[in-house]
Amino acid sequence: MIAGDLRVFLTVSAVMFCIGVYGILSRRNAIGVLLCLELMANAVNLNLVAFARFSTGTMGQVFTLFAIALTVAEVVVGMALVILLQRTHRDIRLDVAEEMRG
Amino acid sequence: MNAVELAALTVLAPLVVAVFLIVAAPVRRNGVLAPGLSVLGSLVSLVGAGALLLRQIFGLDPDLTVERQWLVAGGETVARVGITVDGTSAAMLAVVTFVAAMVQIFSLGYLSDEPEEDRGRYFTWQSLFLFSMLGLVVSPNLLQLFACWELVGLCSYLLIGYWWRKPSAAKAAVKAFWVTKFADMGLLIGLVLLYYHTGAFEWGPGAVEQLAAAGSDPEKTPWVLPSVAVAGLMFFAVMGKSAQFPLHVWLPDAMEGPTPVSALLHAATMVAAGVYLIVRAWPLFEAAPVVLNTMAIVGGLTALLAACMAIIQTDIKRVLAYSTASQLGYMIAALGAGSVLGGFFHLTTHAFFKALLFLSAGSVIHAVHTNELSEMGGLWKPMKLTALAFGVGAAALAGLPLMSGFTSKDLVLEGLYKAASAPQPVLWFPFLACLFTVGLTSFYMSRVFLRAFFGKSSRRAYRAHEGGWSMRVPMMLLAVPAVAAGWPVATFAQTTGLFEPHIGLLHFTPVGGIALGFSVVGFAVALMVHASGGSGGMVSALSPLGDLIRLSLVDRAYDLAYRQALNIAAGVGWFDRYMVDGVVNAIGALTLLLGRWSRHLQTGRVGDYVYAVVGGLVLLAAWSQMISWVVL
Amino acid sequence: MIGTLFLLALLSLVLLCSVQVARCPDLVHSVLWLAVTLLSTACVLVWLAAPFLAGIQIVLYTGGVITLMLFGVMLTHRDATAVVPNPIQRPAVALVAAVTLLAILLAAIWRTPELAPAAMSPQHEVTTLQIGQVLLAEQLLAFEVLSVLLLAAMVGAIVLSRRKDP
Amino acid sequence: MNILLGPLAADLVLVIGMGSVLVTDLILPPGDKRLLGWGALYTLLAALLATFAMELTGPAIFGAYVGDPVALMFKRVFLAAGVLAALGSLTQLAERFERRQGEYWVLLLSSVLGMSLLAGARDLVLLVVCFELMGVPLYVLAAWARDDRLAIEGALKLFLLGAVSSVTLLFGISLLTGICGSTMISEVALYSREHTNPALLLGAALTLGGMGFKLGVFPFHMWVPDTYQGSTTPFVAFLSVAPKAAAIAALVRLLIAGGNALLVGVVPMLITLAAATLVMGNLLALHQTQVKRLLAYSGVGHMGLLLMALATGTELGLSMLLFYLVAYLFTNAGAFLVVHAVTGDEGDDLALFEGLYARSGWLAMAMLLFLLSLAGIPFVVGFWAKLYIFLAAWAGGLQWLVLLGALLSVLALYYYLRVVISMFMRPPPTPIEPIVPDWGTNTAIALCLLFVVGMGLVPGPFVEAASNAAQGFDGAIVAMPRSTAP
Repeated sequence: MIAGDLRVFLTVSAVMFCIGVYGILSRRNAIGVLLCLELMANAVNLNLVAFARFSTGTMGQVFTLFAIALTVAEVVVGMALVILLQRTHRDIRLDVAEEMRG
Repeated sequence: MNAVELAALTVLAPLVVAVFLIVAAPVRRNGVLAPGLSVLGSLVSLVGAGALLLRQIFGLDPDLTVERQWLVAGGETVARVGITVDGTSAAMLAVVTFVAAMVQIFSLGYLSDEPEEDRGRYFTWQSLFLFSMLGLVVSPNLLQLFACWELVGLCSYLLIGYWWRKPSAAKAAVKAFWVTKFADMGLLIGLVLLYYHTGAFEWGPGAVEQLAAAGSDPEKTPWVLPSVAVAGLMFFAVMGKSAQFPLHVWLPDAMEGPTPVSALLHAATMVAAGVYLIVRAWPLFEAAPVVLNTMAIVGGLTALLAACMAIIQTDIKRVLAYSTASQLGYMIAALGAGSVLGGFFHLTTHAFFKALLFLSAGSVIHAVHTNELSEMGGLWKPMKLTALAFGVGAAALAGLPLMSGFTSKDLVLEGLYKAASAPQPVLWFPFLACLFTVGLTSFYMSRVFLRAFFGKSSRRAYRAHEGGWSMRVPMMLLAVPAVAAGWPVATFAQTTGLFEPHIGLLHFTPVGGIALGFSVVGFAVALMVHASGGSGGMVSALSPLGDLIRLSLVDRAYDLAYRQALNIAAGVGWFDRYMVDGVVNAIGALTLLLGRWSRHLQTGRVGDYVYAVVGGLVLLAAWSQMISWVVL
Repeated sequence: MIGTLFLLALLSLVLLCSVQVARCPDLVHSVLWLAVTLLSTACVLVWLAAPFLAGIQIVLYTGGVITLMLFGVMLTHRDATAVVPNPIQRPAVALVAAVTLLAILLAAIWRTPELAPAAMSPQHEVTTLQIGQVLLAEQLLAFEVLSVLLLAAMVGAIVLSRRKDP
Repeated sequence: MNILLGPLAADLVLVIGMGSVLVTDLILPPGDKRLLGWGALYTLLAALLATFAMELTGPAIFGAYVGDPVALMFKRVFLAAGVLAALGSLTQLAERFERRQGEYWVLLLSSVLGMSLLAGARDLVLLVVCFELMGVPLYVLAAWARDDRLAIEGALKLFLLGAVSSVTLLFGISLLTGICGSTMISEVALYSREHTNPALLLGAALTLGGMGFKLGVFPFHMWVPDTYQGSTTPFVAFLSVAPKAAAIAALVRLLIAGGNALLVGVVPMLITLAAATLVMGNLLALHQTQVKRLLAYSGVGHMGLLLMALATGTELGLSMLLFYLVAYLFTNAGAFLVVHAVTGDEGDDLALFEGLYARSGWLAMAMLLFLLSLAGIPFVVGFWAKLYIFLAAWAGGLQWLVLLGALLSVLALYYYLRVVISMFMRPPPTPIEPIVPDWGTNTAIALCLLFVVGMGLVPGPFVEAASNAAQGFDGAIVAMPRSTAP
């Protein structure tokens, strides 16, 4: 019965999403934050596919495909920025970047 | 040229000058060309306005409104722009252009020591200021009026802050802009409300009917009637612009600007805009008796309190500033009592004599380089012309017979008296307050006059001398209407279409008689105070009168009344300085503090930013669930 | 029955690995835990009748992204010893925020009576052919835009990370 | 359907131009890269021209896209913002980033392309992809001054918050599509009209949050001042206008299309966000001593007004929103371009503006007019824009928001006047060095000024255009029950 219930998958996805949220809030290393963002994106994919299984069908799976590609594009640019951060600040802990405030 | 072309010429001439000066920087930086052009522009306006007024007086032109579509949305006209020519606007145009032209000519001499570039800037803003006021005067609807209204505020800000090297000037400019802008929001909301209910920005009887209909619509009726809300919000804006208590706080500070600016601001442009708005949009106000009564009371209160504050000032310009607020109180009170003629007529006469007073005060300041009354004295000898001009202005302000102020003040008081005995018992307060203020006015003006021009000569007075022709001529020209503007009151009434029973030159009503009595008493008291403080040419000549008054009983009464009055005035001054002004400043300071505090939210740390975003998401998500609870 | 148990185990694995990603003190370990998470999610995708997506997930995510992450770790920690630190700050506050969000999400999901419009009849397996057809028909425009996006991302990443401009 | 004049004509021009720039960059010798800027500028201009020749169409490309007047209007806003930014960047790029010009233009064009397609997206997949195409190049462009620590910091903040927001957006949209069973916005609207449920509202809330980041509404605005401060100023002129307009376009499509069904649930959230944004944006701007940060926060405040118009959900609200965006485009971009002209690369401290009037009367006057427009003083366009928003919001039943907005606009005067005081009422540093901006920046400022003053004096045609566009909006606007406000 569980296998046939959409809510189970949505719940797992929600939990994974919130683990990701916990991660981006608590991580100080920029790459660590990127990893947790990946986790959140993965939760989105799971969500989309689960919905595809139960309601949206092909369109839902195509959406997932797009979602995966979007995440990859973001991560690529993000990683380039992290490398730049390392170059300018000699560190990739996020709290080194706090010169502008107020 | 027909009337509308003439009016367009009048309004646009200063605009053309202003735009040209803004665009053509080399001309603006030229110390001769820029002022010259500016004065030329205002003179052209003056000629146009004069012609327009004459044609209106002789009934050559019918009342005319020419409008163009300004805004069309979805096939329907939302707003129009145009020119209204009728007696009211023609009279106001003439007053504004005359005063402005005089002020600009006066400025030529007054600012002759300033750097050329600064002068160019000054005259650019002056022209823009004149244009925005003229645009306001000819507005056929509330939207155009509001637009010009805001522009007037902006220009006055720029002019008050002209002497930017003084920090107090910049501060005063910001305060003036801030307070009036705060009040303007009333007009803006009123505008929105008017449009919401009537679908246009007109103020004619049609709009009133629609507002009334909206008020009787059971579905739409809010907690306050639309007609009352619109009029009330508009009055709120008037309170700011026309310096009514407690929004008058910007006016005394605005003295930081050059004196000719004060003359323009206090006589014909900035503060006059508020009163003029009520005259123009009278149908809207007439339909809201509650607002009218409030106006009368606020006006009476302002007249009284401002006069009290004027008594204790030691700065010649601040005395005049408070007297402006006091006289504006008269106008507002008269309008509140339903006497449009009284309010409007007092506006015009006041424009002349107040401009005259400021210009002669400016002439004094230019000669002695101080605003402080205590450092003046004995200026009668070196500056006879200025003294005469100031004397004429003061007499008009105090309402001596044959002076313009007498007639208009009489109309105001009579209007108040009639309304109060109509009977509207509420209006007894403004009537009595205004009546008493007549005495106070006469007292403080005489005091200033005596202290500045008579008595012991100060050190500064020895070196004082009259200014050049550009300063003398405007004073002489302004003195003419300051005396005579009150005479043609019947013509004025006829031209503006504001008839009131029994008006005529020197009609001596009981009310007028009592007022004259107050005025004489005020003068006598001032004389005595002066005599006891020092002696000078004129005072010694009048000393028998002083001796007569100082006789035993009168002396006691005088002492009691004078000391008590002074105490009260000091109390009012304290209240104004520390409570009203304090509240305004406190609100400002509190807001700034909030701003400073909120900056701590922006810590600069990425981690905290992520927290903010996630926090926002959590709140939004929670909010959505609460909504779903309610909706489902 | 066995299938259900297997699914439950799989889902637990996904979540456990996710937790490890978020709290592991060594960055390299975190990356590896993420790889396991992505792989096990791919298995769930197969269960959800999306084998094509599972393949994409393995190739793109586990293959591409994980490699990229490891690259990043190595590029930024060249002098690192065995453990690349991945510190945690204010864990309690973060936990409260995450749990609150989770509570709201779960409340919304479980309070909704019908989560999908049609009668909950599981769809048939989606074939790659169908995906391709949708990609080149309904989502043609989005597909083209996506290619521009990937191009832009590539150009951006190159221009940011190259040491010297040509 | 004539493909050359069809709904995608402008976008085709952009794609072709972008490809050409990319390829030409490889061929051109290093000294001649300046040509690329011209190519990009002409591309943007050509696309802008194309929008005036395009035919309006209903849903096209399998219903994923629509070329309705609203989309056209938004396209023009994005393209105009692109043109202004390009004009402002030309000289800066050639002097400071000589070897990286090609990539800059490719990224700028691709971002504009994303926005331009977003304007007509009727399908959530397309909407999300376009949203990303708009966003990803911005992360890179924000970090364009690669050696500047502040630029990297700003870009990193933009990226991190942006990534969190786009994942949230995706999560929200996955809920929307899943629950409604379709990716078509019209279908989503149709379904949600009959079945409002908690999960659907949650999806809408998360979507709104994701969009709120790009809009820079409180509390998602955190990146705004820092990124503006760090990035190159001509780019900020673009960043401060175009992505916000794009997010508004997406919200308009999502919320107003198809009978306001989603909007009914979202209005209370919109109102809350609008009020919080208005208050916080203005408060935070009060004490700024950096002009870019000051303008950034003032922009945050302005977003509150936009949300207010959106929350009305009426045709009037939509048309006023469009007009406001056009006004905001020229005003804000103009202000930032003046900042660019004045400060160059020396930071953006208010002290640099002291005595600007003496150093360059033209720039001081232009800035004065832009600031007046931002403050909503008459005879420049900002006045009308604000007035219309208030009119629409009052008629839409949001009276208390109007009062709040009016009060805060008084507050806003305070910080705008600080800049005015600096420019006109402070002595310039001696010796007085006149400022002569490069011709591109000058042209862009002149263009902005032309529109700010022109639309201020003759707002009629623009209002007319906006209201016509709102009338032709794809998806009927159905009157919403009043006062769903809390």
